[in-house]
Amino acid sequence: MGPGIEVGQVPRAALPINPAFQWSVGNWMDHFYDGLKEGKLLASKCPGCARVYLPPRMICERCFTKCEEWVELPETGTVESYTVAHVKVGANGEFEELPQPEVIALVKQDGADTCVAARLQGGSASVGMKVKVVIDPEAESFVNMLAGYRPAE
Amino acid sequence: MRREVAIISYAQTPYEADANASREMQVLKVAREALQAAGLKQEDRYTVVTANNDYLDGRTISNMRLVEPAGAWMKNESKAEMDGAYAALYGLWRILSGDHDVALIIGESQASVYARWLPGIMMFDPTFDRQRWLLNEASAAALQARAYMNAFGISGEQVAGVAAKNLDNASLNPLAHNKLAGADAAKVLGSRMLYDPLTEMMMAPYCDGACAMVIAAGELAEKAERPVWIRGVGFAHDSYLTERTLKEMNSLRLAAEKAYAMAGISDPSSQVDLAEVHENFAHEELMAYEALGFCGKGEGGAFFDSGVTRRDGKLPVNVSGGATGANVVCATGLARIIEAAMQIRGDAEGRQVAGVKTAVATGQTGPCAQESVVFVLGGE
Amino acid sequence: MAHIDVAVTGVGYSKHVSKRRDVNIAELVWEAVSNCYEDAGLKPKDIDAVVTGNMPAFEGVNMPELWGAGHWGAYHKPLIRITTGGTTGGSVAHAAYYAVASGLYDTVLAIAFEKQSDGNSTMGLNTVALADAAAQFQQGVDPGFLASFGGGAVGIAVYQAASYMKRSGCTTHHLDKVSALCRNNAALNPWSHLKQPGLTPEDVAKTVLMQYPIRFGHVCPATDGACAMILTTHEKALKLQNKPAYILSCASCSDEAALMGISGSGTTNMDPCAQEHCKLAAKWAYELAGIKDPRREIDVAEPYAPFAHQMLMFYERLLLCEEGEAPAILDSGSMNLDGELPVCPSGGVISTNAIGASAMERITEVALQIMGKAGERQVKKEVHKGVAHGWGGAVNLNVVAVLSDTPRRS
Amino acid sequence: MAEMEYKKETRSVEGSWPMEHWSWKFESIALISKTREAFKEKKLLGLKCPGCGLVYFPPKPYCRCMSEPDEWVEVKQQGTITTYTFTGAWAYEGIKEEEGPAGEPLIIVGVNFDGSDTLTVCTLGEAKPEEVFVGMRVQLKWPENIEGRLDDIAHVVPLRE
Repeated sequence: MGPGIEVGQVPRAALPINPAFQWSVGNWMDHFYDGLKEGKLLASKCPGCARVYLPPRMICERCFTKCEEWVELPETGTVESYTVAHVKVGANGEFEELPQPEVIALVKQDGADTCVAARLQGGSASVGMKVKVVIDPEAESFVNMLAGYRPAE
Repeated sequence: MRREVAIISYAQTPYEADANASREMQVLKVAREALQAAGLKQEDRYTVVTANNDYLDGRTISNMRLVEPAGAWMKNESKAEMDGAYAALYGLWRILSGDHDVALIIGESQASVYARWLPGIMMFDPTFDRQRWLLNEASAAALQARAYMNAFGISGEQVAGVAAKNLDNASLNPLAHNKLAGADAAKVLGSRMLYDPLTEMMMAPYCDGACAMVIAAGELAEKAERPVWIRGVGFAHDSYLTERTLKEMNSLRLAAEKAYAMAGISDPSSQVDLAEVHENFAHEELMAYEALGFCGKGEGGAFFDSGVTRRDGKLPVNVSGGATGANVVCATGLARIIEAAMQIRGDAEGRQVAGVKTAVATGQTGPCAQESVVFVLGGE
Repeated sequence: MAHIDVAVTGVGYSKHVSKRRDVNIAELVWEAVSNCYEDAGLKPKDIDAVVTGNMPAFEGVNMPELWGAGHWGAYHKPLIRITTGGTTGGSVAHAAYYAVASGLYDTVLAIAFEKQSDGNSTMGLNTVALADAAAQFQQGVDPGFLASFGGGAVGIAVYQAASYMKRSGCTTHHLDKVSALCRNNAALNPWSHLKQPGLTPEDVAKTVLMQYPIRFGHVCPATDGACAMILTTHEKALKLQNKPAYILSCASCSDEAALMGISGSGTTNMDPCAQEHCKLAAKWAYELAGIKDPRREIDVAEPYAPFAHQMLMFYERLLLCEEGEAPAILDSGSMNLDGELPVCPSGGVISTNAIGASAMERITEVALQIMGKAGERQVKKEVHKGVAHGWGGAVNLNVVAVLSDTPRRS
Repeated sequence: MAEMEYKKETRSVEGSWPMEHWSWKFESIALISKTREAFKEKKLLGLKCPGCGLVYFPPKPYCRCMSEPDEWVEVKQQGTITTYTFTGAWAYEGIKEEEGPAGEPLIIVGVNFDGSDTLTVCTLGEAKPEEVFVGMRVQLKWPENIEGRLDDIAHVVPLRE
């Protein structure tokens, strides 16, 4: 500011307004959720390059082809990577300490070419370990029907 | 390139956790300073490209309220909603087209205004990942760090060493805010564990700030003192986080290949004198060494251990402190370009490296460098 | 240095309707991109770079290309995202033009979209001003009062319309006529949203008055839709198209935000219908395009007019006539599909508004007119040159592109 | 494998942009505070730009010429209407009251106060909608109790010279 005008600490303003959204998931994801409801893991498959997408995608990113084939995947998969989370992001966008650390894993389901990010139960993890999917058709929110993974052994 | 385009001036605010200024006043300051240093006035003819993000700024059409501070009143202006290095890329296109000769490039955001990790969560697939609240920029980076470290036997000490190097480098940069002279790997490893293997000190904390740069061709570039020429550019997009390999930075590799081809660089490790790399998390710098061709695939850790990338090494990386020293989303990559240009010009004062002729600067957008842009800069 | 001529070699639209609840954002955009590839006879492997953009607050997804671009043939490609509000689609196309004109990329895909049904359009628009409103409340402005200042659902456009009418002699009957003209044109456009064949000005005059002088029939719908176009060099275009359309020039111009200055400050943008910056953008674009007399040289115009008065106002601000002449030109029938200078043959934004895509659709529609591929909405006269416009911000951003059937002579 | 049955409406998921956690910074709040204080003495204080001489009322921390306005100047309480609209519902042209919900007509005008170079939004009283025009001269009407609020200056009436 110019001479004679002291702003001091720059003032702030806020508003308690949170714009809401409702995203249609599309038919591919809808079919995926239908499958989970029946305890099945449904993935979409590219008819061109045979790439298998889980979660399913309508279009193969590599071939630009519609993935109109569906495959049911086995319950087993492999941990591609993981992190032990000591915090989570709270509603206000800051880290909050978790009471108990939890494992977030990237799991490649057997037969799939993409990964799912999910909680891994059991405390310990390693890259390459075999895991089994945990499906909860009764989950409160359908997005959590794929509840997570547990060690295969 | 069809035209020789040079960086002729730049300006940066100090980078701070909570600046005592609005983004508008920060942008005004750097835009004015950069124009003045280029010998330009608001009424002169130039084009403006800003980089900002509606979710960070908390305003739809965030460039709309920046018109006057950005020197864009009655100007041909546009906005890249990515890192500022992309705004520089777009400004470069505008000049290369021949329709414009001068471009003012600006990047800004204020972490003290937005809810730190929420805009990042809002990037993820709304039909699945975002609903599950497990992925954010930090947890995604930790997944990437583990995948990379596990694949190539990279140690936690090596990752921590990068953070320590950058924190120490930042101590020589008066504009940086996250700094620690004499930092070492043990201290970094001993800091608060957030998402294992990433500790708090391995993360480049988001902060407030703005930076601006004037690029020009033709008369203004020719008569400029110590112009820094843009020799090559490249940019690339990679797949969604869960659909790509996290062991390497494809977007950066593809971007670098294109930029090197333009700049006539076939052996980066010997032809590049200095690099400023946009590393949001310490392991990303090791991955960037590989993607930028400074060393072979999986050799990032050993390459770091050799000391080549320290500020007294043969190919110093992030002498400024990098993003670790100051991480302003939408400005961090642009600041890397500015820092690299300062080194070529000999403007880097206490952190000046001797004999920098060719430098590389990178910018990234999206989780785990999903999108990258590379600039190769050269002196006279 | 020779100018690199930039040609439009393909365009594509998704369906444009008020609610697409069968697809997600990425899938909706795919429809437009897929149609665009088909129109151009190209595949993703032929694309050197991608430019995309939308207005993210309407969909609630930050940088949607991170998740969506895999659906758009952008795998491992250079991709840049441009967003500038209502002008976004135009700004995206302009960036694609510069990418080709820079000599760095031969063939560039430009994508713009909005899926408004995933959010709330009114709230999406409000997010433009919430920061400023927060500051104003803090300084003692009654919220209800502020809402009425903003013009409610129709925003600053009501002030602009009233001012324009005052300055030009435009009457509400002209507004009704504009709506009828556009909605009848839209009925001929398979991609348009609101099709009202046979709509008369008298029908429009019977719709609800929202806020003086704007009636419901004068306002655009909220649309889910996407648009894509492929730009390439003159040489490559000639291999793909008998008659490509060239983008001769692009220009944008920014004024100070109007009506509410920052947090309640005054603003020097005093008359929202003045749009001096639109005139400047048009002047720059015509200069680059080598157009000396736009009134004689422009054959078709697609001004960005989500509100009826804007078709006339921007006709003037695009320097297609003197200020105040547009209402009489409308009356003369010159703006009709079979007129001397047809305006909004597509049906315009007032019939279809997928916000982020709208300014790009002005460009694709002019391109289609030049290529002679506009189907039933093809204007009767021969089209050599056209002007496409975009508008947004707080009435303070304008983008202008000039298209032609022959490359720039430089 | 069950074939996918194409649905016209699929599941929806919900989310929000929690803007309540955003907190914006405004130098203008500090500037306008000074102007609001002066309302209590029935004075309008604008801020003049040293670069181009434009006067901003209410004040603004930066100018379109990229200078920072820094000189307080008094702005007149008379001004000119630059743009207008009406809320409530009236027909246009004759501006009849027959349409839409009833209610007191609210005439909203953009005013350029003499001695300033900016537009301020106010309501116009003591006038009928059909009497308003661009270029109409108006006079600020202070509220009975001036509290130093920004909307103390929200009302104008036709200037009877």
